[in-house]
Amino acid sequence: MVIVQEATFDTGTEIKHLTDRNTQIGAVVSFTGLVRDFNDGSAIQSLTLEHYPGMTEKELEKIETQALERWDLTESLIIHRYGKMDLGDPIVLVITASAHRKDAFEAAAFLMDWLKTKAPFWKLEENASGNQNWVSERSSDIDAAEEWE
Amino acid sequence: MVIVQEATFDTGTEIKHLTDRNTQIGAVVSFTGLVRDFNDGSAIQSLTLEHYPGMTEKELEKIETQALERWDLTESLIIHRYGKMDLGDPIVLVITASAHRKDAFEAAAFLMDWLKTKAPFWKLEENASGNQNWVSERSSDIDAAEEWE
Amino acid sequence: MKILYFAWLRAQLGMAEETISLPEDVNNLHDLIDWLRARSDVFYAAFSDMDVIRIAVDQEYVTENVPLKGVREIAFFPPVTGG
Amino acid sequence: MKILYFAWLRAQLGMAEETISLPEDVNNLHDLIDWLRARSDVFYAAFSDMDVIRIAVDQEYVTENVPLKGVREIAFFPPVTGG
Repeated sequence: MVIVQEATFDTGTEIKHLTDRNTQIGAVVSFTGLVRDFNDGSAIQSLTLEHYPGMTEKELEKIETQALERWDLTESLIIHRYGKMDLGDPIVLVITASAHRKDAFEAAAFLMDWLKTKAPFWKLEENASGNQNWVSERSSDIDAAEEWE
Repeated sequence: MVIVQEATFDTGTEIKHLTDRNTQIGAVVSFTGLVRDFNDGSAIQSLTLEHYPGMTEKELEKIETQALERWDLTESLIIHRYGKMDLGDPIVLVITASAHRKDAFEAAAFLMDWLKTKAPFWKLEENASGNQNWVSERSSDIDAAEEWE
Repeated sequence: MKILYFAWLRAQLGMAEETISLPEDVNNLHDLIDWLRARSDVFYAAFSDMDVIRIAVDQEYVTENVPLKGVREIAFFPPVTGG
Repeated sequence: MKILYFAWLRAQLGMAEETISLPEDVNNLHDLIDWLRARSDVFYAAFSDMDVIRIAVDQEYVTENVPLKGVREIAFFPPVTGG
């Protein structure tokens, strides 16, 4: 399932909803991305996520479909937020559940790597002085995504 | 931190405790292992985990120390239960938190792979007819652990 | 046809979205980019380095030149940085 | 010296733990295993295939033969299956 929302989310609640009472699941992996206070060395006060409504959901669904084709997953969930967020707030959540841990781990890493380079979101950082900075693409993200090709 | 306990745990609560208000963390990965109803094809009713008190904690701490040396982690937690568990119950939890997702993902997968082959726990399965079966070592677990050597 | 701009491209152009009627001689994506560049210095500057611009036609990424006949929506944006 | 048995080894031997005084001619791990085997048919059978038995001396894995002088605790158990 793919959810794009402005509201925050709670990782533990989402894990519980996705996996509760499903006794086929042996392994659950979650990835939570949080707003942290330094990116490329400068102190951050808040982060705003812009996105492309419509295309965002389509891209995330394509990425999830890829994961479901490549790994044996019982459940999967992607939540990505947009709008303004404070330090420590969750931005993105990926959960994968499988009978086996290898599938759950690999699919979660894959979902994050592809999401980072394909889902149309853009980060605008604001520091304590009110300066704004559009975050640049990272070559390490491109490399990570290409490893799954 | 390493915890060996008989009581159950809640993944979401543990993630929150470990990461709340730490704004250096950009990525949190959790792995939860659950009692699932089929292992090697036979229906399971309950699972009992036996362990080696004293050595268990030492081995888990060695494994965690390895992870902290090899990856840049802000936090890490291993919880492993012993005793009798029902279907769907959590058995093991690994949480890793880092500035970067690659460290968090790799360290979590490493912790699980090493724990599977080094921590002195043994699984006894019981099926609906009351038959008991000591779970066998899996060659795929040995292979996974060796990949990190 | 609707054109969308995101992130610094939106900020630089001062525009998130516009609806245009394609001129007769604008048949494909490359024609459109040339036509946008010719509009003003601001557009010329924004579209000067196409290496830092990604393009979606009807919400699908395109990297090649494509005909615009029947297209409803084109989006121009920087490389994505979510997650 | 304390000897511990776990999992199917414990179940098969009907014993989780025992304290023994090492006989004079038992100096190392291999001597101890031979001595245990000689105790009874049950012990002989349990220690027949050492490929399926792991050994910890004072709570550290050992795979080689080691002297037993000063050792307080030895554990025999099957390959681990936790996680």
